[in-house]
Amino acid sequence: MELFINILGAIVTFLVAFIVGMTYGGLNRKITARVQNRKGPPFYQNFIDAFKLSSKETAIHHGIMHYLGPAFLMVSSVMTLLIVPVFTNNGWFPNLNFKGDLIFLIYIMTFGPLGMALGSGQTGNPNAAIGVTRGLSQMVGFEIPWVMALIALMIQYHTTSIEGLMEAQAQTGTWFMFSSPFAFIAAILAMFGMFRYSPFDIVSAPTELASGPASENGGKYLFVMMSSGSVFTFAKLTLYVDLFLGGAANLPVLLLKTFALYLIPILYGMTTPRYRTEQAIRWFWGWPSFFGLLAIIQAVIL
Amino acid sequence: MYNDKNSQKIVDYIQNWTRKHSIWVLAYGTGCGAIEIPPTMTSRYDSERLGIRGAATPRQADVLLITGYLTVKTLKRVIRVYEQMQDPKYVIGFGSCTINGGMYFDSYNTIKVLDKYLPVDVYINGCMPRPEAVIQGFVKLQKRIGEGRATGAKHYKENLEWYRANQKKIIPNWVMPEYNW
Amino acid sequence: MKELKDNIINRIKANFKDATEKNDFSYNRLDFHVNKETIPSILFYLKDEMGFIHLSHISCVDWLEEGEFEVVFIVWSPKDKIKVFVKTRIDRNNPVLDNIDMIWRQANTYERELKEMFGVQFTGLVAPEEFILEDWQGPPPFRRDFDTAAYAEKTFWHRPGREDAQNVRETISKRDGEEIPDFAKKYER
Amino acid sequence: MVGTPVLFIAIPLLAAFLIPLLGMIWKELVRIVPGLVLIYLLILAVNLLDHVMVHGPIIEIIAGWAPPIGINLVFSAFSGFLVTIMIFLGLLIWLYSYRFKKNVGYEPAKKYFLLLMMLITGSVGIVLTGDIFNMFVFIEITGISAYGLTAFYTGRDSAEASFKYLMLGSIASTFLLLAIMIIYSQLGTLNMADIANRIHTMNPTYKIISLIFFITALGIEAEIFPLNGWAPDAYSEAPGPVGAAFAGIVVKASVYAIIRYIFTIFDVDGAFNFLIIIGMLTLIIAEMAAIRQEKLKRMLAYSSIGQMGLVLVAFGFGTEEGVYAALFLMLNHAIIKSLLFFSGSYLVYNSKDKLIAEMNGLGKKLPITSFLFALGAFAIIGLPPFAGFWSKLSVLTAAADKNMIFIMSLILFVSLIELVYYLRVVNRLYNSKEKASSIEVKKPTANALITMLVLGGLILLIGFYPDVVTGVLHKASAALMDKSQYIHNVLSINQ
Amino acid sequence: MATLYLIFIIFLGGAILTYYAGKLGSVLQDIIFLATILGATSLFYAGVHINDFMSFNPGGITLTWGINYFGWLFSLIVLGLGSLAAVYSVGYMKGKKRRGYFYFNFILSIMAMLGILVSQDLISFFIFWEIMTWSSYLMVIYNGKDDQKLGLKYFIFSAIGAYAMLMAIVMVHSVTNTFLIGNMIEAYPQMSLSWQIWIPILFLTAFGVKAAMMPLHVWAPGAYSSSPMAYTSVFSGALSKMGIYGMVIILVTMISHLPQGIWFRETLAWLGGLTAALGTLWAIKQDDAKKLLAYSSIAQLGYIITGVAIGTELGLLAGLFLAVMHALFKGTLFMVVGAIEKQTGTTNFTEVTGLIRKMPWTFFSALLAIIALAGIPPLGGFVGKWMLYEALITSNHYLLVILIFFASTAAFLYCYKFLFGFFMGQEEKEWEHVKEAPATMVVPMVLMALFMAVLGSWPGIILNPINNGLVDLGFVSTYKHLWDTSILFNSWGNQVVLKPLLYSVVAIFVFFAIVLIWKGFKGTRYVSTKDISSSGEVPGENENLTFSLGFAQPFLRAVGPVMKRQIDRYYTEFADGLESFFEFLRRIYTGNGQTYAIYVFVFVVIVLLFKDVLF
Repeated sequence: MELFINILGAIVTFLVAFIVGMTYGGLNRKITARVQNRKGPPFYQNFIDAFKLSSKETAIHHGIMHYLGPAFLMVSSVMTLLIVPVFTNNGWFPNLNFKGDLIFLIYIMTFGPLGMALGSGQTGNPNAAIGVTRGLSQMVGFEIPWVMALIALMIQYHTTSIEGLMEAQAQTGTWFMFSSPFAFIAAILAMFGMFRYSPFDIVSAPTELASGPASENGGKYLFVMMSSGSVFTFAKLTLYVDLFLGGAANLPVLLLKTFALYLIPILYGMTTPRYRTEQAIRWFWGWPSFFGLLAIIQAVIL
Repeated sequence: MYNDKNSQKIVDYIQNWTRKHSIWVLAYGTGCGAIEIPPTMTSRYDSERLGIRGAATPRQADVLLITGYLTVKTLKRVIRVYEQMQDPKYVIGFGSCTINGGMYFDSYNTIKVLDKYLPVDVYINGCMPRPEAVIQGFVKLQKRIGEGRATGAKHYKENLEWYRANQKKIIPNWVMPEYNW
Repeated sequence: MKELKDNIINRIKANFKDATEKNDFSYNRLDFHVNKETIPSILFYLKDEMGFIHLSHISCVDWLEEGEFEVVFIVWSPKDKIKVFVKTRIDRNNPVLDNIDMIWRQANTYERELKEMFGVQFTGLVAPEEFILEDWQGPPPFRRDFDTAAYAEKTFWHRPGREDAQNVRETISKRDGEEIPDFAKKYER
Repeated sequence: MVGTPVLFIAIPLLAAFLIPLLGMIWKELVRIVPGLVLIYLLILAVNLLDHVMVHGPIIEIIAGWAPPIGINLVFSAFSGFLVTIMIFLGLLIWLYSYRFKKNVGYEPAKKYFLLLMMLITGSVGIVLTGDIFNMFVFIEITGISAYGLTAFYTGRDSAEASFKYLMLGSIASTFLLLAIMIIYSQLGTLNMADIANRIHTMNPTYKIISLIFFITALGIEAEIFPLNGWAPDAYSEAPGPVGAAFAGIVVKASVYAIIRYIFTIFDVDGAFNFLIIIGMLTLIIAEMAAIRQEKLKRMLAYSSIGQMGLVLVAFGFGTEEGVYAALFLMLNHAIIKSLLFFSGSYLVYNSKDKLIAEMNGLGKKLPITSFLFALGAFAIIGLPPFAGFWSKLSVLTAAADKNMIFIMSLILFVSLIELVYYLRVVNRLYNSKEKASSIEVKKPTANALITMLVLGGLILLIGFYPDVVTGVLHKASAALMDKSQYIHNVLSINQ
Repeated sequence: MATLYLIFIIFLGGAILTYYAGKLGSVLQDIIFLATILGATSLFYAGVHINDFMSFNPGGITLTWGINYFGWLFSLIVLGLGSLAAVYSVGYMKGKKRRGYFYFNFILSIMAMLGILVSQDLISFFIFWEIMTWSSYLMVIYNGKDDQKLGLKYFIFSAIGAYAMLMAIVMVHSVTNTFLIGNMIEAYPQMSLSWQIWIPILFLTAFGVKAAMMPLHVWAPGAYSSSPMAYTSVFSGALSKMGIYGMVIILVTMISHLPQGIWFRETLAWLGGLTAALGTLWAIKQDDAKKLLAYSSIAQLGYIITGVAIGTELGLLAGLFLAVMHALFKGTLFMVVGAIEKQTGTTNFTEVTGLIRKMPWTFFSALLAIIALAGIPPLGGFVGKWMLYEALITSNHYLLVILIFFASTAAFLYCYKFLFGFFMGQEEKEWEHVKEAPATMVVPMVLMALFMAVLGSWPGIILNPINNGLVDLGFVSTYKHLWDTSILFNSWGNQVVLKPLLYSVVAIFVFFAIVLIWKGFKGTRYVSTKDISSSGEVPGENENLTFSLGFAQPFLRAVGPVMKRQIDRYYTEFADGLESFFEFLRRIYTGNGQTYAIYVFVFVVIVLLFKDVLF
């Protein structure tokens, strides 16, 4: 029975994440349009796109890995969602969050992109492989400040589990955003790379690489990738909220906090032109890593 | 339930509605027409408000937008791109060159009538058509999609031999992979 | 500039007996007319000895009436800021010329274009594939005796409704009452 | 008892002089006789050694005069062990060069076997004798036959090498004679035991000067740096088996002489440290010189010099473990270096200019020879489970027991150099990228092959089961260390 | 206990028999080879009891043989991987030259490694160590070509290590007067401080060479890539672990008693971290699969060294678990490369592409091995990585953990390059004829791949023996009972419950795979890799659409300054300098007799002058 409830909770979480993620994507497009002095698409445009893609026919595939690539991607995002506690009191969605910890999370987050990369690789499209290597290179870049921030939190509160960190946050009463500001800054800067919005979108540069890893994926493949991306967005934002913004007790607060966080990379991206890969990597190893280092020093001192 | 006619209608309606409001355009920028696409997409005319956005590869695209004259050499590529697109797919001919050759009416290597070679759903005339006209063309296409009348691809599939004969007439050295989508 | 030009003219004429110069164009342009056998040596000389290290273009003019092609090599000296047109006439029925892409690699491109568009044969030209005209089976289309309208009529579909535009000059003259100039009448198709 | 030690000197000497005469009877006798003699001597040596192990040393008095007046031969566990090695090696060299005649003709072969027998006589005499002047005589015999053997190929280079050897050898004789004169003038005796008994009464200055002269003189023969200028040339110009004879017989005898002087006769403690110093110098310089050699035989010569340096270092520790290690090293050196010289001379034979660089791909043409060379190289580097490992281990153990960390690390560093140059050759042998060679392959003859296989087998045997020799070595080293017992044994013979 | 003798006799006899059986027939050779390895393996596990020792005295030295729990753990790697690689070798060597040579050295290597594990005294340890060295050296020069002197380099570095070890051994002997390892460990605390420091340094040098630790690793890329792949899987998988084996013994039994041991640990841990990072960077740069895997091995050994060096229980467990995992996945990967080399004749990424449909089983094992290598859940590699990170974090190595993290993230690049280079990308016409490798090669790979998958959720299978081994070494295990389950713990009390996670991953994957397959499976058909959206262009026969050259170039540009200079070059320059110095010294021997005579007199004069000092 408990298992059944768990599974049910997982499904509900997934649906919520899907809807919220899709909406955020639409809002992103809307906000971008408004910033560019356009009317922009409606906020539900992403839903339309997704359903259209799902109803598009798919007549060809390039082999088994290409076929299953999006499934790998989905595993990664759904697992991330399952491990991140959605609400602080755990009442609604009792997921798997007590079964994993941050290191597991970091690794499961890379599972999907790599599986997808194999799928793209099998298509034989050189653009796909080039995009993948760019993405992986960029990942090496942003993982450094991201891990630094996480480690700073871990060593300060002597736990590697997300729950443990959230409890510590609840006990101190201060959000880590304020008590560990450097870690927060480093993590946020790393998040720019994680979302691959504007300055770091060379991975799928549409005009240069023909959308990179996804260049051979249309129809249902793209639909699954898109949903996975939405779920992943939500999961990552929730993780940030849990770690730095004191978590959220109910859905409105969660939405508020996640959306506030979501605005940061979007707004940064709108004002910044695209970096080349090595520029992006060096950017991440510059100030973000410096803040990460400060965070670790702060954690060691405290 | 799937075979139920009414529900099929509803499904079709929803599908057509989403297709109508989400048009991903693969702009095949031949000739001078390509210059009209940026203003159509960007702030002033903002086609994205209608759900029209660019797609990078034929696999993801819904609409093949042919912006201007097509030489024989380019036609070969365009046919290839069109056949790589996934159903449902539409073609928009753009500018008078695609309609009757335009100013290239007596050119030795430019096709004059696009719809003999590809199933054009909507023509936008003008030399060049301004972005307003382009958007109107898109709206027209949306309307046809919504009504389920944009069946160019189906027509192409059904009359493949005729199209193929026309194509092969001017492309004697036909080395392309056979029809696939 | 004049001294420079004179110097060039003198040196060229001293070395190539068949070269005739023409020097009434813009201030930095010089024309030489040579026999077709002299082309590689004069270009080589210009490149190596005179500093004309840049090949701007190779062009061709179809002198239909005289039964000749005039092939024009345009070279440019960045040091002296002078461009030299080296012209030669070849028989229209047997348009053969020496290949010069060992002097300038980029000449290969121009020669391929001339080969496709005018049918000028360059001996020893290595061209891996068609350059612009894929699967072209008709006569070289830039020759003036090639009737492009007739070819298009024969090859492509035409949408009816633009018969009035069949001959632009006639239409214009009919509409505006202007007379067709003589040079245009001369080549009436 | 089967025989007496004097036979070791008498029989080969006799054989040496009889060889030309026998040759007149039947030409084949020239090469058969030495073999028979050596086989007999080997049986004798092994028997005597077996006897000595149990019953203590045999002292043989020559011409009826008892020591200290007369000349005596001492066949102790130590000297007997060395004699056995030498005879065994002599036998192998004979076997290896049995078909020599075929290549060089009758006359040279006759000379060769004659000189070889004399060489063995002299060397065995050096080891066995108990009298320093007698030792001088034997050293001269050895030297003269060695000069002859060096010049064997009668070319310009070999003559030059031989002349160098001769020159330094005569300097050595002079110094040796001087040293003997000093001793005799001071103590009035030439018997080793007697000298050892009375050496403490000698004037220290004279004592040390005579010791220095001894070391200089014998050092020339024992290839001590910087006295070993003759060695590389002589080794590389002499025939392959002669190189083995130098390394295995002559030098061993000379080292024996040095050790006898330092351990038994003189009571100078500083001499041990001096041994270590010059031994290390010899080792290091020789190995460094070896690494850049282009000719295989020269390389082997330098390697041989280095090994002797290591032997001296091991002796210089002055402890029983040190002596044990040194003896083990000498044994291994005799076996392994002979194998290297034997197989190496076939490799050289198959390369046009005797250069290492020309030996590419010989491993395929001469599989067994190359394999044995590689085996020898691995063994001399000290790789387990081959023979060389145990001696290297015992040297290092002896050094560690004396807390000589620096010496240990130097030895190991030098071993590394040794490894580099040996492996370069082995690598080349098995490198299939061969240059076009016009020389047709000369396969080793059956007797040479048997010789090399015996040596290879010995290397493996000692490597896998060192117990075959360790007992003898322990006895021998104990015999050397026990100075008073030696004196007592010799001097009490007339009672 | 005579079983051990029997095992070694089987090995030796088998080696020699196999060498000569080639003349009678290759099948017989294969049978003898397999019978030797498999027979000895089964005999070892059937007849040898743990902690049962025997002694004998050759050459007056007491030698003791027997196996303890720690050695038994490594025997799993050696014999397990050895047996599988032996089965693989039969397929790999089919139709190749010098099979006898290969089998002989293969058996000797396995024997030597087993010998190292059963040696309880330093002499037999050293002997087996050296047998292992030269048998692997002979494998490195198996091709008969050593133009770049890779074998020589390997041997010289091994010799440096071996001599360092020999020195340490005799130093120990001069204190204890025996060669027994147990006595050494007992006597260690009583030694003088300088010896307490020097002996571990010397030992760690020896083990560091075999474990390809940072400044001593330069032999590894060449040696790993030039020996036959069937052997390299053992070479990299098992033989390098002997270095780890020795290192753990030294670290646990010696350095933990040393007050200054913290410096050892830190230095080693950082060296391991640097090894991991730089090895990874160089691996990314390689275009040849063998070289890539060789550098990757170096990097992975770096993780292992870091894990065992930090010395907490979690660290040791992580290091040893990673060691087992490394044996598994690197063994598999080298086998994969061997299979590809066998089927296509090349291992260069720029030449071979698109083999996934030709060699599906090889791809399957490569995929699992790469996932394990990258440390991605739910395979076994993740367990090791997790424990390593947690160990580093809980033992306050904050910067080190970031270095390790950097290395393992950058490793994704070469992981992807490996899979993409061989199996993905364009299916070239040149490789149309390629078939799947024979069963003897595929079965070992797939078995190992599946075992890795099992270890991902039930790591207790390996963690328990590791714990037993550590207890046997005298390590105080604090939470032994917990390793029986599939839950990972760190010392802060955090945990990862593996089984539910595995089930979730599998369930989600299967669900979405079904969704993808069900939705429009009917209409979907396979199209070739030439049929891609290349701007409408139809790729011709000879058109190269393969992306394999300059892979990950942007990343390499970003880290460019680090990789400007290879450590090799320093060694080469040092050696060249040394040689020219020797060349200079060699001139002492001028070849002039007069000079030599002068030397003699100078010698006499000098000695006479300094006779009071010298004597």
